[in-house]
Amino acid sequence: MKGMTLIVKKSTQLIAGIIFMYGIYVIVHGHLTPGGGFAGGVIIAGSLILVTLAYGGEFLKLVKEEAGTTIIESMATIMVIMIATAGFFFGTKIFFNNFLPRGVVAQLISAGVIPLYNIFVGTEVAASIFIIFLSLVIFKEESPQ
Amino acid sequence: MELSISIIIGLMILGALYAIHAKDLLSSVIACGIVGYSLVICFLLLKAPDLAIVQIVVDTITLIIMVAVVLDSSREESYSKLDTKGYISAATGILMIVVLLYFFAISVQSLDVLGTSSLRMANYYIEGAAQKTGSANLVTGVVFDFRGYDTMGEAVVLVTAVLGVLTILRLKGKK
Amino acid sequence: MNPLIPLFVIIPLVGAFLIMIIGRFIKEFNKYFASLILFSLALISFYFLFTTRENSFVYKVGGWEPINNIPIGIYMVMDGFTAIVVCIINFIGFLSAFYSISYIKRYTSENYFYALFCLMIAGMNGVVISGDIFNIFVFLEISVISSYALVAFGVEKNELEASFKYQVLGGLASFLILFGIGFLYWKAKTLNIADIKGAFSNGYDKTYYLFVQILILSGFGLKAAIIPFHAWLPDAHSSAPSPISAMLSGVLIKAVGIYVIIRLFFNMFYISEGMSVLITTLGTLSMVIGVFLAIGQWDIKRLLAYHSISQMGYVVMSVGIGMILVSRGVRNEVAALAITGGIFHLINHAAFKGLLFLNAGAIEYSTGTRDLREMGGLAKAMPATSATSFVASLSISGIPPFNGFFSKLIIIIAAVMARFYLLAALAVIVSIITLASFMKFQRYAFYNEDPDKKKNSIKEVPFPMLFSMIILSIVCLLLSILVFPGIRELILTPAIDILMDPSKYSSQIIGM
Amino acid sequence: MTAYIMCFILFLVGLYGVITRRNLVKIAVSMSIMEISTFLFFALLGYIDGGVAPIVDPADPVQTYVDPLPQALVLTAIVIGLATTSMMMAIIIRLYRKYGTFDIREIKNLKG
Repeated sequence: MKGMTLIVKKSTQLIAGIIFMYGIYVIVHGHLTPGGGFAGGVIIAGSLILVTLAYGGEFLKLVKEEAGTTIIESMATIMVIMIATAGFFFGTKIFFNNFLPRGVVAQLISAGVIPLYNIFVGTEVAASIFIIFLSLVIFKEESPQ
Repeated sequence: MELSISIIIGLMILGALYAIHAKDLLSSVIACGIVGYSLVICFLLLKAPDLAIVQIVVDTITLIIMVAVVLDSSREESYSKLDTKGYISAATGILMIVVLLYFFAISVQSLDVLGTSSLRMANYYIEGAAQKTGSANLVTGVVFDFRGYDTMGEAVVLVTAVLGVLTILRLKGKK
Repeated sequence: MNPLIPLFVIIPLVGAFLIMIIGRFIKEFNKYFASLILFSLALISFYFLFTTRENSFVYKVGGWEPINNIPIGIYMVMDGFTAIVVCIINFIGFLSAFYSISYIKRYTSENYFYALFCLMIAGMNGVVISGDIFNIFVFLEISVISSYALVAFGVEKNELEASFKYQVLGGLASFLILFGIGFLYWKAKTLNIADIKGAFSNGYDKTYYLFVQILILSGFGLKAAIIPFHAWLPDAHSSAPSPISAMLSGVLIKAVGIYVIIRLFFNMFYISEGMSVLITTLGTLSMVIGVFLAIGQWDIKRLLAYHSISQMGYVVMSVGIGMILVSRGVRNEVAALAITGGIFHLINHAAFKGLLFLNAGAIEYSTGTRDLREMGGLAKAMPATSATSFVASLSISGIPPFNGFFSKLIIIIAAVMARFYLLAALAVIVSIITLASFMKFQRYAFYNEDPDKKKNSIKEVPFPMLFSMIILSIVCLLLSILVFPGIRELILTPAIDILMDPSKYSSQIIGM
Repeated sequence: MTAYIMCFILFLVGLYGVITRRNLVKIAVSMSIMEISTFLFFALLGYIDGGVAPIVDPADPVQTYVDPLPQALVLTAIVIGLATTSMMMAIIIRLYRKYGTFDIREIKNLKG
């Protein structure tokens, strides 16, 4: 997949990092400001897609990337399920229990398990959408015209 | 409030009609993107910032995927005269639409108007939500704590879709 | 609050993700791991079948207790009816997974197959045990999306086309269901099934209620392939790999379609006579039209797919008769008999339709064709497959010693006692046509000898496929003991009680 | 009442598109239009006049908030919509690469 012109490459250099950081901000502050696991994850996926579109990348690198991202994605989803089943053992022994202390409402470390959910769901959504985009690109590369 | 929302939805209906009847597939996909982005404005008007963020980014991703599919194709829709089968399906479609619309218009009269919705289950989400879940953002509180089971199902739906896309796009299915 | 209920969803999910990760490194791992998972699930579901007799376990996910009688969190409900359907899902699921150990060798990338299979099982289990309509929608989406991908597993032309048509109609159904949920939330302001019934107890507008019921019925009816919405079923079931079409036909359209319709219309809505007459006519139509469409088919799987529509018509018709009597409030014991017949036929159909699709897969595996005209004289070449297929064909067409006969008998008796003589006559006629159609299948596939056809190259199918087929044929025989009063009280009657007087369901859930 | 009726009209426009269009991409576009109108319907359900976005501000806690429950449902439904749309797009590109056309009728009678 060939990349785009120099102007596009230069501008992605500028903004891709910022978008990525903004995605992480939205995930981490999910329980304080609007946004959360899903929104942040999709923003991160957006920045990754932007970089892949702008710079292109020879075929094998993309395939390897996709395999790695699949592993990350299933790891993140298993972590989400692990936190949910952790409620079995801690707190009031119920499936989806919020067993960590709640803390003060508007502070960063405040909503018990919710920030953990946010982070893992965020990585999982980012990895999933990036894989969907990569598999489309790889399919268009390798399938005959 | 109701007036501004209705104007925007009216524009969305026009965009949707254009998206369906457009000759060029790329412009039809872009019209669908416009309808998605005007939904973001509706969300902001209806005081739902969470949904606005998610919808604007998801709509961009959907637009990227759709354009990726349409771009390398011959973009004009092969227009052919509606044959009898086309007329039948158009007629059943219109009949179904009229019936559904008629039923909808009647049953809407007895329900509460926009903006006056009472609360029953959600009362307890708002009342002690900040203390019970500890999260200032009530929507995230509901999504991850009161209805966390739904959100796990949600994450699994996305993983299933990824698996589905990977199986569909592999080159050789049978040995 | 017994902690075993969430295992129905946790085990297949964690299993699916483990398969995705570990299957990449250890090739042989995923085959046996998936069967092991589903075997453990089958054991748990049998445990529940025998322990939830009268009571129903309610599992409040997240530990949110109801505040002044309004449930906040999502509830998992395990009662008599749920236990039966969960047993069907996990037992047939285990046999299909075991069957596909050797069947899947003909397809590439087995990892994805087993991961998607476990996710489909997780979705179906999630739909069946949840007591919250939006939760039913989310888990419905999991099982349906994985079945889209599994239908298009061998990526050839007709599979892709069938999967696309299935996706469009499935997506249409999901939007109708979402709109129905939105409509219900508009008036009831709550999502818990028992609480919605409570919210509507103090009167509701007639047309609004009818419109919501039509939306929900057409949404889930599309998933259950009832007659006006059956267009996707023959293509999807005939182009899917055989263990998957056995799961789709035997389990998915029941757990995600028929079960939800029965559960919602008995435990969430107040049954109106007009609605139940509509459901009964839909059931009768799909019974009759399904069998007439099936006669002309020569491809085995399409023939079986059309027969699924007609057998599902039996179930919907008999449950509809029960609903009519309940809505009129007369003759409750005849209504109970009709619903018993419906649920009993649901169980039987899962057993023999799954077996028939596995047989079709075995024939395709060894002879390579699915067209009846090109086969012949397989009885000698594949003795076990022909024996099990003979058992399945007899039980689907309702021959006495087998289970199909007893459930159809109960349905016909209930129709006669409820004075729906036309329906009873139609049921008998359709049963006879089914018998004729399956005799044709048996004769062409197994018995008519064609000297010029080369038969020496056809050999019996390997052990895993044989094992599941033999087990299923034994189950077809054993299920007929459900008719006897001793066993029936244990399994069928608790499901009927939960449906017959809905106050029992809501009182246990909410303590209304 | 007009907002609800127009939202349902948008749903019916999408339904009309799915039923009558022959082109695969047009069907996918009308499916996403139906999706958009469903999300809008849920957002309309949750709106309360004079309500504020459901973010609890510890400075002035007492306020009438907009109903957070339909918003949580739409958050889930949006990602489900993304999942179904990407699955459909995968099949569409696959069919296009194999048959060079987006028209269902042509794909149906193409053999092999």
